[in-house]
Amino acid sequence: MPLLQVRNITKVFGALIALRDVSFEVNRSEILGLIGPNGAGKSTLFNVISGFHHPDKGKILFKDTQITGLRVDRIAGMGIGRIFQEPTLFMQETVFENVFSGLHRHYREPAWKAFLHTRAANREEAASKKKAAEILEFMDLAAMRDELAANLPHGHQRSLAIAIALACEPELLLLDEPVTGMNPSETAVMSDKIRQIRERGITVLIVEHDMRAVMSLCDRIIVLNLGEKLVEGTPDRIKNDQRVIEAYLGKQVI
Amino acid sequence: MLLKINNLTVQYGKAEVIKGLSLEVGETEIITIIGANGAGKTTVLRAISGLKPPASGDIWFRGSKISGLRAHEIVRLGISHVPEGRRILAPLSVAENLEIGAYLIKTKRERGTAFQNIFDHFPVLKERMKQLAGSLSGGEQQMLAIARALLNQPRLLMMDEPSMGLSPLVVEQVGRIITDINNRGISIILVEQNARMALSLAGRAYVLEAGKCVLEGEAGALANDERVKHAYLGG
Amino acid sequence: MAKNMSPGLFIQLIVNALTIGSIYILMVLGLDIILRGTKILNFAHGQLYALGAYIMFLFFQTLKLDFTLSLILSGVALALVGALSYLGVFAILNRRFTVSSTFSYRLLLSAMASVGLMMILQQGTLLCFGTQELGILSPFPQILEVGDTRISLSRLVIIFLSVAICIILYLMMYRTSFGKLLRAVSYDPEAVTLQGVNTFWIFVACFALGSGLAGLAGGIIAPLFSITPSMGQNIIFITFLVLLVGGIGSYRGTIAGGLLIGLLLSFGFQFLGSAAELIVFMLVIVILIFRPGGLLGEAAE
Amino acid sequence: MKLPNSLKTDRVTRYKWIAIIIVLIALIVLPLCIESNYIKHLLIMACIGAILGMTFSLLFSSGLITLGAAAFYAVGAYSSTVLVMNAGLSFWAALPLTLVFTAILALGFGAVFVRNAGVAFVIITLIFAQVVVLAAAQADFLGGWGGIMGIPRPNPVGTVNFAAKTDYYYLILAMLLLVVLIYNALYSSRIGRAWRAIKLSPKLAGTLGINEYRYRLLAFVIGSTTAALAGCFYAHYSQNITPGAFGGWLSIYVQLYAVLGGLEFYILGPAIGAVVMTFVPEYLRIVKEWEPIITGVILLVVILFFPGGILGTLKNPPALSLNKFHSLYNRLVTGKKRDSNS
Repeated sequence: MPLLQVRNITKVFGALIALRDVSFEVNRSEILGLIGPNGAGKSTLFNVISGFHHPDKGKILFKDTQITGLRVDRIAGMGIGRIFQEPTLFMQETVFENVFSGLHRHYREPAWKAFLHTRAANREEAASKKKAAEILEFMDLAAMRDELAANLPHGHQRSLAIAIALACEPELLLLDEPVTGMNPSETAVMSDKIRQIRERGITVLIVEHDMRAVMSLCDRIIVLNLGEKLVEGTPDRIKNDQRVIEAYLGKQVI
Repeated sequence: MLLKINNLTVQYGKAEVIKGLSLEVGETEIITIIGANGAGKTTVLRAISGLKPPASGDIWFRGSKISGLRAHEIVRLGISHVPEGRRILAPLSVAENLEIGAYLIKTKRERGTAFQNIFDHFPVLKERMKQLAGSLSGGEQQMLAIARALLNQPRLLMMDEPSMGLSPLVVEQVGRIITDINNRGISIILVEQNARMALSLAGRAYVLEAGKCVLEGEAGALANDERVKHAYLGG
Repeated sequence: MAKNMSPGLFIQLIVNALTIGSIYILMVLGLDIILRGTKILNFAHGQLYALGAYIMFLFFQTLKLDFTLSLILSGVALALVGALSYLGVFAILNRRFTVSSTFSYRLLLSAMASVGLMMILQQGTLLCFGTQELGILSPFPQILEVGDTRISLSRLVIIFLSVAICIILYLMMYRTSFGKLLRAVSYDPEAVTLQGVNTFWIFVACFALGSGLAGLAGGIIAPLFSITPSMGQNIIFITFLVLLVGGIGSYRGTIAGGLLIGLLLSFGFQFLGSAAELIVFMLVIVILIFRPGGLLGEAAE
Repeated sequence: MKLPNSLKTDRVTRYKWIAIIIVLIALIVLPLCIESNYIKHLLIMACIGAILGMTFSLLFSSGLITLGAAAFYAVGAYSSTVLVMNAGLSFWAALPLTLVFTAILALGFGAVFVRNAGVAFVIITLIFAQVVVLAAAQADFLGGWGGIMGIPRPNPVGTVNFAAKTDYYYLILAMLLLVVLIYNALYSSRIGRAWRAIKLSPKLAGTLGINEYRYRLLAFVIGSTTAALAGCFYAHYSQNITPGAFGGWLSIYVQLYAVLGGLEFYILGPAIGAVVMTFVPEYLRIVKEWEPIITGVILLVVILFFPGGILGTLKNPPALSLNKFHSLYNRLVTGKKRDSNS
């Protein structure tokens, strides 16, 4: 059974058809890449999956439960974490506080016990602090735990965004351009991290422009162009597909 | 040299988005800046047009320094910017969009000539004058954005991703328009994701990676460069 | 409810509703122009209205100027006050905000700044003109009698003037290049800057226009109601109410909202006495339960 | 006590505890050193102001800006008065009943109000405060505009009979401390962190599974109930209440406390702001007519030049130079380019 099933999704903004009848499946523990030129509808698709947009047609099933039309926080609560393309962090908080706030889904004790600071709640709180520290360690951010998020360099902001998403304990992680804007060595480190995330049993769906990274990272790739699914297949197949090359480099003009 | 950028650095907060970029545009030349998303292409254009003041480095246009001037002053000197996502004024009519584009043309007669000129190149806009700009198709919106920028009577036109979200047929049309504009003696900086289109139109190209220029040269040579192909399709 | 309502009374109430409704509309149009153009919720707007009435008093009653001239002067004077307050307060405040300032933070600080401005204006007005109620002798004291209907001419003049101002405003917004720039700036200031327009002065003009409208509203109403320093506070509540009912950012909504609240208050005062205001307020809350964005508004930000 | 979340309380230094204990002792001893009943009255009003200011900050901590703090303050005052005078309950029985009643009311209205964030919420709360005042004025059994006179003092507890201002002072101080304790517990728990997450980025908070609507509603209910606590005290302290006492710009003054003290200091900020705003105007008495103007100017100066408020400015003193201001203004008005740009 696939983890996520996207079935015939169509999304229209005014006169623009952002997604037209897009269907695909995400299997457990794979890294699936979603590529396509600007304006192809990749970010819209992410927004539809995570509940920021509701599709005009079609449905999405997560673990065989329909999630189309649910609120963002409900979808997140079911185990779909995501990072955004633009840096979206709690900018005025420290790195540690960012991840700590992200652990919202981790708590089992009811909120009123947390308010009363009962012993069980305190124990849970201490455990979650430990967990936040562990996630920071994993994402190589432990050294800057007391730095404000706003003051981090770009690469570390990306790592922090992923760390926050991991705090949410997702089964499926949507990464919107995790390595874009990074230099090759940073990209290599981040790619490695994403592989390690997969080894933790988390399924990863990536939108990315850096082709080298996508090709080496993904098990399968789906190419979108102008809101439609163009091809789906292994990196090798995609690389040599004439339609993909055309969509990317454009047809020869003049 | 029409435009010359020396050692430009741009910061958002503490993050350096452009790191020591130098760039030149000659008279009646098309240059293109290509690179992945987030490489800083848009930021370069925003720095030139004054929307994002640079942290250091300077920008010279026709022999005078323009870095530090404000955006509306830079437009008046002859640099027009078609921003990313077109940014047409959706709740206003096409005619009103054009009128605002023609803000700098003071006399009525000149305005008439300028409008006539625009309609010659974009006949579709004349048909749509009364319509709200937001109701135009993607291609028509792009035409409107370009027309509006041309009404500023620029010496240098900067276009940010004109092919974004357009179907191949319309992209070709936009390509023809770009050459056409250039033939009238206007220099162009083209920022594109669609590398092949950009390289086929431009004379020279700069490849940007993480805010730095990693490659520059003749567009024709770059188009056949293995490194460029790699940057776009991996491998 | 209409057990003792004669046709005469009915017409009178309608005229009253149109009178106050048209004043509300002028107020909300001014507030909305400022809110949309500069993203500032201006609490001092009601105080500008009061100041407009006082300046009308000064020009018309004390200096014995012509009625129309005094009215225009009070509009111009308030436009000036508005422009100065933008230059002196909000322009400086805007520079404080950075890319990472949250929306609620910006909104709060600019609203708070306008509250400070309001306090200064209110007490300043009081110090200049005193606490006693002032009144202007209406230049149109005639009463029209049609059958058993008695309508005061000055109310009709108020309606006429408000409609005229609305029409002029409409023509200005849709026919002149200045109005087009204003609308464009409300939508996307950066895109307008790129056409060579110094948007800073458009913001100033926005504030001046909105404030001028408040001044005109105050000037128009001055011959009908007594002028007190607290009149600004009373009207700002209703102005906000109309803005909410009509929906933020909708001209048609503003006009519908103004007329609706005018009608409700006019008939309400006649038949329910002083409970009318309360009922109207409650009604608005009920409307908001079903239409969170207002009657005709796009969803609020 | 900046953003007391549990991360920080880990690091609360010994100095901080010493400071807190000293302040506490000072607050307890204070009325014994003061003769003047008037100053005691001001102290009591400052405590009420501090509580109200804290309710504003509570809502602001979740990104909501309320101008309706006075509404539930009034609801608390009136319902407690009715329960004591008409139903014959003792003050101590009426108090919890009032809080429960207000909480239910706040839940009902909040469910509607909280749906509108941003500008609309600001206006709705402002209007709601006005509705409450009008409703009180319209209801005959609440005494109309004339209000209710002769509200009894709280019933004596042991030897404390509330004949003296000092007794009232200790009561409101106890209430204030209770509020501080509760709010501190909230801010330092995951509830406070969720509020802060919503305020800093509703979008990101959503993807972390935080239900924005529910948490904001919770903040609204807690804030409103706290305001009712202060109202309950106020009714039995001033012994007469009129709708006018809750109308006008009271809510805006409450907001002013929080801004003046420092918006980022959810507990200490409103307290400092309330003390300053209660006492400073009193010492400006010589120019009574000018008082609102001076208050307005103070407000503008704080907002324009010290946006961190008193506490924020003390914490990070700004490098204020007239030169900087001058060049900024030149740039704004004359459009001259910055000279320092090279």
